[in-house]
Amino acid sequence: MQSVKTNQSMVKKSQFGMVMKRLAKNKMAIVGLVIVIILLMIAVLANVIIPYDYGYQDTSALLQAPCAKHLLGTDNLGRDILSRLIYGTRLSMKMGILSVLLAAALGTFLGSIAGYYGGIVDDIIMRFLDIYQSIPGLVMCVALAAVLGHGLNNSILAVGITTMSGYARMIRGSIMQVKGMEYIEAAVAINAGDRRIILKHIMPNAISPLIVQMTMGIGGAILMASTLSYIGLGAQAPMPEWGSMLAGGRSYMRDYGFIVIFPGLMIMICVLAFNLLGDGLRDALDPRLKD
Amino acid sequence: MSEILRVENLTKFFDTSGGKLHAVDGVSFSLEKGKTLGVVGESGCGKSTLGRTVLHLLEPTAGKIYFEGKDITKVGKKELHKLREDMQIIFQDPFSSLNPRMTVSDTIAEPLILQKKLQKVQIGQEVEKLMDTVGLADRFANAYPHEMDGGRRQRVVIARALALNPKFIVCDEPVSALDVSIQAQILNLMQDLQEERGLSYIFVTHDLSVVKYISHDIVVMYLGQLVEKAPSVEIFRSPLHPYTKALLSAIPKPDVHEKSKRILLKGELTSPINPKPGCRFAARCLYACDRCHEPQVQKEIMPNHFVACCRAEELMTGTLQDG
Amino acid sequence: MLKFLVKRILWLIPVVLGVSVLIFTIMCFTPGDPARNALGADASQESIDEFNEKHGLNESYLVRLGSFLKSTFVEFDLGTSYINGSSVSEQITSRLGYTLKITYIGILISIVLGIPAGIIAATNQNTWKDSLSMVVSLFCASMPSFWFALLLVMFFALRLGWLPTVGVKSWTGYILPCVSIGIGGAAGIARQTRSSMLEVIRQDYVTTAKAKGQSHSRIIWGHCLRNALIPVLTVIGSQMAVLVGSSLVCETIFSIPGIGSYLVTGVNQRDYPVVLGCVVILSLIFSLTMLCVDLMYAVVDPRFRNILK
Amino acid sequence: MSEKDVLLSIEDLVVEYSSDSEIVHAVNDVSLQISKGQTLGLVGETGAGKTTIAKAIMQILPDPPARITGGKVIMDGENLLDLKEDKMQKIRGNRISMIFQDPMTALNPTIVVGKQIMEAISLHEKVSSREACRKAEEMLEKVGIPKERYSDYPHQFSGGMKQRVIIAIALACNPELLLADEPTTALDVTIQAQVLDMMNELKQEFGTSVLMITHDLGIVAETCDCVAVIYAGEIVEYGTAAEIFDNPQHPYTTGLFGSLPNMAKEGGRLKPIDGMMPDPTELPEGCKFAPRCRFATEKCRQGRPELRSAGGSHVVRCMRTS
Repeated sequence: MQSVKTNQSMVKKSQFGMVMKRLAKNKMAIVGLVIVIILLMIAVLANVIIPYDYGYQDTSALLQAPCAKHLLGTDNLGRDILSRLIYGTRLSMKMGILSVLLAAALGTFLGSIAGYYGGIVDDIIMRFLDIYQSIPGLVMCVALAAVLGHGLNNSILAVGITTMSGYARMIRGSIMQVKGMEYIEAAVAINAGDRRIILKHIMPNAISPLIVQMTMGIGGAILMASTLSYIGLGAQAPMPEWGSMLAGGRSYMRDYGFIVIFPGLMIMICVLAFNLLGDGLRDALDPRLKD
Repeated sequence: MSEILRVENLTKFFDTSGGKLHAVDGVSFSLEKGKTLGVVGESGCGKSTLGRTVLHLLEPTAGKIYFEGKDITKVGKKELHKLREDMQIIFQDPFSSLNPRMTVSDTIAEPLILQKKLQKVQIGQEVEKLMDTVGLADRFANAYPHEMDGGRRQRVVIARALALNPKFIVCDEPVSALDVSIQAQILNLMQDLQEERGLSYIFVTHDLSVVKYISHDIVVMYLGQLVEKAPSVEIFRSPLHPYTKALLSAIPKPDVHEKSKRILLKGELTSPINPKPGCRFAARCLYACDRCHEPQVQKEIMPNHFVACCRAEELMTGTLQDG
Repeated sequence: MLKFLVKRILWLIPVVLGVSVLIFTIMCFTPGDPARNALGADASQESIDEFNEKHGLNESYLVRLGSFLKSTFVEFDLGTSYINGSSVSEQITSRLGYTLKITYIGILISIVLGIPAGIIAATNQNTWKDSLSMVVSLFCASMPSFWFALLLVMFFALRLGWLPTVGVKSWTGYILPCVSIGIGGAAGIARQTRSSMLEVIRQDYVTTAKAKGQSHSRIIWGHCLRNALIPVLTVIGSQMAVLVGSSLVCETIFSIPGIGSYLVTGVNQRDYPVVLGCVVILSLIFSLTMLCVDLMYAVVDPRFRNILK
Repeated sequence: MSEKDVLLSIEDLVVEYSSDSEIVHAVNDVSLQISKGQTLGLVGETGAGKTTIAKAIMQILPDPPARITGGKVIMDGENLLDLKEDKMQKIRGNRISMIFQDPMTALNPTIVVGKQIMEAISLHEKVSSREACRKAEEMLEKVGIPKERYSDYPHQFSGGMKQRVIIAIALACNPELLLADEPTTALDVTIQAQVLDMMNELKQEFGTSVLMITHDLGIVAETCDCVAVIYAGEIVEYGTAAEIFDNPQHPYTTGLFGSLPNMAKEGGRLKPIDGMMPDPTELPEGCKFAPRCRFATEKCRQGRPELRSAGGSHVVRCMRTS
């Protein structure tokens, strides 16, 4: 139980301020946050900071090992790997964030209906989710990609629709848990209507687990999207998507290892950063933790 | 004395996988204005369900509820809306009865905002006044629930219940989660509020010493059935129902010299799902006979002292004929 | 127990049916013309009509769904591929063995590595062992399995030459693929085992055991492990889904003739019956594994068993 | 109390919990003695350090946050705090055992009840497992549970029955001292009466001395021979039950009695202690109760009052001479 400092008064602290203060205590989360911010900046400023255009083919320097001119070397068509990685950050971030937003929107919609109204509606939706989730994630994603076709936007759609069920189940669970709380009964007792209860009482408390899952979800989405590109279903040839860069570099792996190492490393760092940030947020957003 | 609330044959069943759960089964009582009715019983006896059903937080399965003489059993949305301003509820667990994401002042202001009668500034003043009446220092206005201890949190819950200036409050075990010294402060606060505002309470608890102190009349419940109702002094001096006797004898008295002789019940609570007709205490009662298996009727053996036990008179007069 | 088994298997049927209907519906209602893909962009109109006729693509959705379900679940015939006309069911049955081997060895590796790592981390918390195993498992969890596979191939197969880079002629061919998909699973299981062990160590009954005079190690292995395994089973279930997915990619990397690679080629060629068949079979594999996980629940958690009695 | 029949004595025990930034002073220089066959009641409110003292005796305090920074726990002339872990394990459950507050979570849900009792027996007594099993069944009967339920799982028992199993586990090896940490708080009053009665019978039968930790003065009056009142980690008053109940000296003890609803005369108002429990990370100087005490003087706020005698074995830590 939080022991209250009896004397000083309580200044109005915004929720965001408190969460940030708690997050700052967790070193690993800060590392994650810093990397995420750097990645976002790279994604936004991609055009400005890349040394060469991602499609420019320097025919004089095919498959060149990392050197002064090309810091991370060039691929089989002489394109500068560093620039392609930087531009790839923009693609991956776009894919990750948009697909998570889509999944969260669909999931929240389905989950809140099932969670709030319960009864038969809840059963039907839950059975649908059971069936939906009995298809392994990547298998569903690949099937969707086949149907929707290749390309970046289609893989965003595919990943979004595939991961929707996790959010739906999570939102339904947290709504049901919050609905059982006595402060919801108290809200009904002071004449709060359904809309007010959902917006003011249920959502703010059901949101924090959603934020955590979305943060972790971005990492997962990037992983899935790059897998799609790797097997040739995501972004197509000229686009410097990390997955397709890996696929491209595979046949030159024997002698030019560096082509394969850096894109994979970028994916890992990106996913790692979001996982660290997600873990940190989970503890920071838990209202019962001491400040 | 004008009667603020009367309940006749109130029944509430829950459908469970195993069958029908008889949470509240044919309970009738009335409550005078400005008085406190204590509802006491062990866990699973349906006392919380009773409190919530009276307030329409749970829809009654059968029976009638009269509030200030008006039948409010079947009530439309608008009328219920108006009713909710006169009837409020206080919960047991200070942790889960406050929205962790709202500050104290927002929580207390919420009912006033919903009422849409006062402007923002007036609401602010009203909140300050309410915090003052429940003894909360102003510096807690911006505090979040997890930053306060149980006693202060319960004061916020009481302030929220008082915001709409209700006439009647159901208190569902309001002090059970608190320490003895804090409990005494809250009980005094509730008594002062009753005197100042003429509030009437239904006070639900499993703590017999608390119920004796605060209530004018007491209702004892067992597995959804009302077994005895009487003025609080009367019940403690001469309990008539065998269960009430056992319950009172089980309280450990803080008195070293007078070691109480205990009536020890045998066995455990029977299941409330699809119970057999008649008295549900028969399985554990020392005086059970076959007459106990018919439905029991609430009889007024002594003035204002009702008992639902066919052998109550015999017990009282000590003329026990066997079964 | 038997009642539970029967109930759980009966529940499997609507799930697999539901999966087939779901996938079939998605396949039907999407843009893109399978005929033009199969016969090439410049194919003549009649050949396209004749193709549609042959594969019954013109009938209404319900009729096609009915015939698909009948053929799949009654005659166990998953139809023929649009591209080379080969029977899908034969292909799948011949490839089933490879996929099963990879996924089950993979899940075995993740369990064998994951659970001990989690326990070691939990039992000596806040020591270097704990932070090391958690950092390693965090890295493995964030690493894309196909990249890890490439690194393994580059290092073990190309650089050191110990293992074959491609194909599964001998058992050695299975090592790299299974390790590459197993490690990711191990990371997830290790983190869950650690957190549920820490949760259990804080429980009251552990203090009761200590108050009995029980030794620390006997408490960990006797009391804690069994209770901590219950939530871990759920994670094994979800890791299995990830594993079946990543076996898809791993089969393309190591060109293992499993259902995964067959699905990928089917997807690339927009060969719908192949895609349909593969998805249904992979979901079946996954659901059967989940059935085993549920059985494990009943073995480990008596409360679960009690609900069934 | 002559030296010979003292079973266990705690001398100047100090226990602290260190959370990341603050130090919580849970137990401050507590000295207590428990004689053979005697039941000592330890009364105080939440956060007063009652459970910490019991866990310190048993050495089962969670080590990272909690630290015993001073004092001794003497049993048979030996300081338990100096014992190594394996020797302490021989004492736990055999010579000193403990029962906990919440029966719902105190039993391992995945092991049958009988086996959990048998485990305690076979740990300390060199008997065959069949013999241990028979003894476990006998213990079950003693606490009022039919021995046929030996192989039922904890979730098949009600709260009251679970607490009986826990008591069976604790008394399986006939310990000399039983530490009961609010054993019946989580139970209904009729079940509590049954459990308390059973504990009293077994106490007589085994001649076990008991440290009864509770916040309910009613239970203290019914089960305890001597009483120690604890506030903010300090013993503020100690004496026989009669001395404490008949003329409580310390303002906190009188305040506790004043807050009890069933002690209030008809229609009388409660006289609660105003203010809140002190913040354990910033304990006030001098007497810890001074901020909430009606009689507090400047002297109380400076020096820490000593335990002074108030007649017989009745001692009180208060400077105010009545």
